[in-house]
Amino acid sequence: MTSVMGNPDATGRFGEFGGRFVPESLMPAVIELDSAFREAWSDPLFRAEYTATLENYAGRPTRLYLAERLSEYLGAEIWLKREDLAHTGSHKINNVIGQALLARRMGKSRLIAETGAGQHGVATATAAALFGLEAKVYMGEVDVARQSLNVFRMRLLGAEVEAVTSGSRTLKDAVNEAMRSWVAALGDTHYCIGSVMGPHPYPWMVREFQRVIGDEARSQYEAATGSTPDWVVACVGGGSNAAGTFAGFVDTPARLVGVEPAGGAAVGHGIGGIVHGMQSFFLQDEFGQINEAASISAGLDYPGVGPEHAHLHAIGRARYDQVNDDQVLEAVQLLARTEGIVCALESAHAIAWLVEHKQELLSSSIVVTLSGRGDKDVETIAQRLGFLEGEEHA
Amino acid sequence: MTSVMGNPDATGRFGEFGGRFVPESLMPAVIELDSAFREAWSDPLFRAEYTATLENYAGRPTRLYLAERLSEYLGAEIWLKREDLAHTGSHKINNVIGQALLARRMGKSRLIAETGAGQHGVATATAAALFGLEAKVYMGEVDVARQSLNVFRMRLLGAEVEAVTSGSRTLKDAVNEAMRSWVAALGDTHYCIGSVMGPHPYPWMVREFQRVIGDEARSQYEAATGSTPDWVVACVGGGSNAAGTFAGFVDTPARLVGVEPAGGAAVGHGIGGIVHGMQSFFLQDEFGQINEAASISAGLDYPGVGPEHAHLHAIGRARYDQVNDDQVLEAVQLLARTEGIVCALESAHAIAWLVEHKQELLSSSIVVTLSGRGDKDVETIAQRLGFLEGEEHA
Amino acid sequence: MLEKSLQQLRKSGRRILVPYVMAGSDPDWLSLVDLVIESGADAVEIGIPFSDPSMDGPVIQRAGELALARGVTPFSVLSELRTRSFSVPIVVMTYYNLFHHMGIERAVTELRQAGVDGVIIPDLPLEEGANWRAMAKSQGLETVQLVSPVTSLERVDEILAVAEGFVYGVGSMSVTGERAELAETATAIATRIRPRTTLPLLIGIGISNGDQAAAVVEAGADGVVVGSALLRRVLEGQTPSELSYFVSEIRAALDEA
Amino acid sequence: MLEKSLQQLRKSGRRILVPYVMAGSDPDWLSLVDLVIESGADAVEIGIPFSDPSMDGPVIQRAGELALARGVTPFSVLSELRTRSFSVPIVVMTYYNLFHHMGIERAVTELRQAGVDGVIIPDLPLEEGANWRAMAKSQGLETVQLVSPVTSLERVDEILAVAEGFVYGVGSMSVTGERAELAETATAIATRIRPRTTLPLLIGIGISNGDQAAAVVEAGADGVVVGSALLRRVLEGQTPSELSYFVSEIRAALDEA
Ligand SMILES: Cc1ncc(COP(=O)(O)O)c(C=O)c1O
Ligand SMILES: Cc1ncc(COP(=O)(O)O)c(C=O)c1O
Repeated sequence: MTSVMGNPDATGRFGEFGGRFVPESLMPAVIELDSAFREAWSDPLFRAEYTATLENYAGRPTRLYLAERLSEYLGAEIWLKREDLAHTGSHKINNVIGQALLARRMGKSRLIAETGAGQHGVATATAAALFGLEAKVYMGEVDVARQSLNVFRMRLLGAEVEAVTSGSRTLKDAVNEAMRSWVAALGDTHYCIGSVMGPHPYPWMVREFQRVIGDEARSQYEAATGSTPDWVVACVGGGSNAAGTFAGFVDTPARLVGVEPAGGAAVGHGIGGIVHGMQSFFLQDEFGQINEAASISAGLDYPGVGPEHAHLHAIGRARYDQVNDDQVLEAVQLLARTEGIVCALESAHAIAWLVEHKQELLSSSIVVTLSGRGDKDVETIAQRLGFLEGEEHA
Repeated sequence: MTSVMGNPDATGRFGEFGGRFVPESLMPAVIELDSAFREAWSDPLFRAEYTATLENYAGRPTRLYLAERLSEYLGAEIWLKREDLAHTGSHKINNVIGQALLARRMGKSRLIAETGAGQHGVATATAAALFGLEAKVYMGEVDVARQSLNVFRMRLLGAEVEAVTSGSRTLKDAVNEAMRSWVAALGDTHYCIGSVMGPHPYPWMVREFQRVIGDEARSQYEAATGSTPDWVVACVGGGSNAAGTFAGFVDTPARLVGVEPAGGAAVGHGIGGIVHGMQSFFLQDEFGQINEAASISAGLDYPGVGPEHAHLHAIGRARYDQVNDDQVLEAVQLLARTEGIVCALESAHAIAWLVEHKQELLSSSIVVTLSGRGDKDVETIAQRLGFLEGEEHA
Repeated sequence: MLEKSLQQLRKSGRRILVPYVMAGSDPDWLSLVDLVIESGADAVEIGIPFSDPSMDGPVIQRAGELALARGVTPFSVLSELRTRSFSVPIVVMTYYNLFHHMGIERAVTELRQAGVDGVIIPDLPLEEGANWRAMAKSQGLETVQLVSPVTSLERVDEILAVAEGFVYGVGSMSVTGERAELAETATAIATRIRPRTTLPLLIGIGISNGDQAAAVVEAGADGVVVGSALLRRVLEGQTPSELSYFVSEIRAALDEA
Repeated sequence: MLEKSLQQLRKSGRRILVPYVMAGSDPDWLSLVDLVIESGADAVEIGIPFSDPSMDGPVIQRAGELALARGVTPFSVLSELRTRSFSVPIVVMTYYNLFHHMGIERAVTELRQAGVDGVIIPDLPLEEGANWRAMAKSQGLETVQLVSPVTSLERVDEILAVAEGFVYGVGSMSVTGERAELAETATAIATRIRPRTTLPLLIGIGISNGDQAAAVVEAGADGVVVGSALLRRVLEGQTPSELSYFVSEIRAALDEA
């Protein structure tokens, strides 16, 4: 690796993390993908189509919005990077547009994907529809139930959704199932991983497809203030919105903060391990069995974290903190009531971190990535807050 | 009135339609509002704040997107004006930002609103939160049940939602209830009407706050093609997205088409009447009692239509057609599967019209306003299409 | 005939009581008209139910919904009225769309043929009502104008200039409905309008009992319109004698004021 | 010891049968190991259950889940093995994280002390395995390499260069599981790899019965690994004699091929 958040070497290492721990049956596929991505990413035509699709279709650039009432409340200057306004409602679309274009370039006619909150599944189904590809999405049975809105959206978009009933029936099992099915369909199928995780080149490739968040935010912040922010904050599930954001600021003095859910803090509470094709941090029991993550937000319920985050943590370039479900519910309401933005539970982790660290942040300027909108979560939130009590609910 | 879609005269007439049929108790309020709006709208500072809020906060300009796969399917060039990507998920935010700024300027501390699909209610709750105002939203009990997602969103945003149990318990009754409550709270409350309807100055004011759709689309289309489109199409409930769109193209040769739901076609099946403060077309029985509208889309379930549409129809400048629920369900799926866009049932009326008129439209270029996204409708659609069969549904 | 009759009462020193009855909310509604007349009404306001009564509170809404559910139409109300004559003037209250829908010429004719003396159309303000007023006037139908607590004095005078029958002073910034306490605006508007007109000045909306009625006439009004307070009792199924007692009480309070 | 033993069999002309047993899926699993040895196994592959068996199909997943639910751990499996010795080599199959988590030095030591001769780690490919292989080799633990139907010949040779024990030819582009029909890739990979190595070549994944086993040895393989087909029968609760019959059938088919 040449520099922090530069391109990884051929083995896909970020320091000691990353790599390519896949069965031999998948090895040719990830090697092919690596070279296809390297080639495409250095092809101006590919980049141009990727960028044009994000602009014309997905609504990029998303705004960097100075949240005045929240700023006032926190005594700091809060700039929200509005991925909630991207098509399909989260940053996941950035990555998926990139991978779908790449899949098409590689001659694949079909996408498969795992999904937790359903946002990546919806994004995949969306890109598949847009480019005329087939799509099948694996989703833990538990998540199918708690994110039913997104299940319907995927089906409406023409994707097949398979409820995964093995293991803990959440995101990690959906990843397992997607990998299993990929082996049997390598010829025509691209596995569209939804975060900066999995075997090389995924963590790198997904970060590159998401760096548009950070690159835009950097220049938007600069255009607005002539300077760089003191802090850059994003929630971390697999870590793609955080990685994409950090990539834009890693070479500035900004302090980078990834916010994990207390119930799924792979950096905070995990230890080194090798699962899902990568060496990173994972929640594990004393024997190395992977533990389930458990937080209010399906999209952060992943017991691992992208290997580059493990590295950024190891070298001290980024800080990783946790917030709990109650803080997150408070934060959703705070943002809704001060700024009129109902954000995703995932994104609310970043807001909750601001609230917890109010004293430390006083008078500083902070770019926060609001990774998605909260429509998919409103029912969960309403139930937790008791809004549903005694009400008709169709 | 000076020109088609110009400013109306002091009595708020569009030809024979419009006017200001309100009780004397409300008369000073609508007169005050008229002059406040006139003054604000000609104040560059007000305009600048309105525009800046739409840009920085609501994500404007929304894209004008050439939908290639849909175009291919229809044999015509379809450009979608992507109001679905605006903050809160529909064009309703444009109007509400304008009215909330105006309310603040008038010294009001509270907004009330009626809502059908809930999009205007959510937009109102959003703007209220953003500007630190109180909000109360009236919504027919029937709509509360069928658009529960939006009810939760409004509450999360801090708005009070009142289920209206009088009359048909849908949008028209919510309007009645909002007017009733406004009388009792004129001092501190602005009634934020959600469409180009109600007494003068609302139909004009709301059209002006929505003309940003048409103005943007006009210049985006021109920038992309150097020309103007052959057709401009939008769905019509009260008619605000259509009016805002048409305003940008009324002085071009484009043919303007408003698409009403077959079950709520005030222009198509209504007759002249005077309700909700305005003279226009309404669905009525033989005695002049107002009939309920009944379509699959709550946001178009209004038995009236904005007076300017009645006028555009009367003078032949715009054409108004209808599509039925089945066509709309087909259209939602068509757009989802060809373009990866799950649109609102309201907006799908415009797409359904394209499908029905495919022959007439062959080889022409068409700007279609996609007024909103479909998240709020996914459950309804899934139920109607039988996606829910035999599935767990949390 | 409406104005003349009320002016006579006024000159005779009698306070004016106008109860409101919803046409058709009950098959026997004409008996209720008789009952209120017997109990001391000086004119009766008769509501024709409308699907969207945006200026009415829950009681009058409910009465209207009952009437509509019974199949009552503007024509059915007018033909029932045509079969009867009353010892006091009849004032019809409804929303403008019903007349607009009939066509205003026909509406005025039908109203007159049914023996109606005046109309109250709450959603037809000064600016929009010229055609209607002209047509009505041409057939001797008097159109009552409303003034509200927030109407500027300048505008009050404009309204008074076209007023006929009586002036309807809106007592409360609200829709129709009862109030435990009289709104301050009810006495204030009476005091405010009184010096500006020689027409009978009645206060309505929110007048719920004899004390409140007395208070507004003491403030300068010539009388009151009583709607929801009466209709609520009707909807609750009170007996004719209970209803009569209620109207008589207000009558007495006015007479003593 | 694994390689040497299999090479001897190979030289003696015997086809090699390696059944797969999930450690701890049932309290009596060690009897199952004995049973398959008695029924003709030349080595036994013993699975240590892992929470995320991403290369296994439903049968082996289920067996692993049962074992984990019973509280089985890598250490419990190894200590059970330590109490026993077997007449054939023992090859442990599991995912790399369990060894990584123990630390590779300790893992290798524990495995050796438990009498394990070789390991199959499906998610530890050539590029990532150097440290592990070196450590294992230093203690005489043989690391089996897998080649798949999509591995290029160039890469096959690179893999074969570090291969020990035997070469595991992946018979099917799929996760573990039974197949009604033998995949074409199963015979093709045998034919393809055979000329490139003198190591014993076993085909696994998707070998479900005697006919299929015979077909791959006829195509050039030295034998087969049989996993899901056996484990399904175990999970279904077949009796020892039924299970023995199943293994013996494959043994016979191999011997006759
Ligand atoms: C809105 C949103 N934010 C964040 C995440 C977490 O993913 P990542 O950490 O890869 O950004 C998800 C995952 O579904 C999501 O939907
Ligand atoms: C998405 C969407 N489109 C259209 C409409 C109809 O309103 P209008 O005709 O005023 O644009 C609504 C109303 O709720 C809506 O939510």
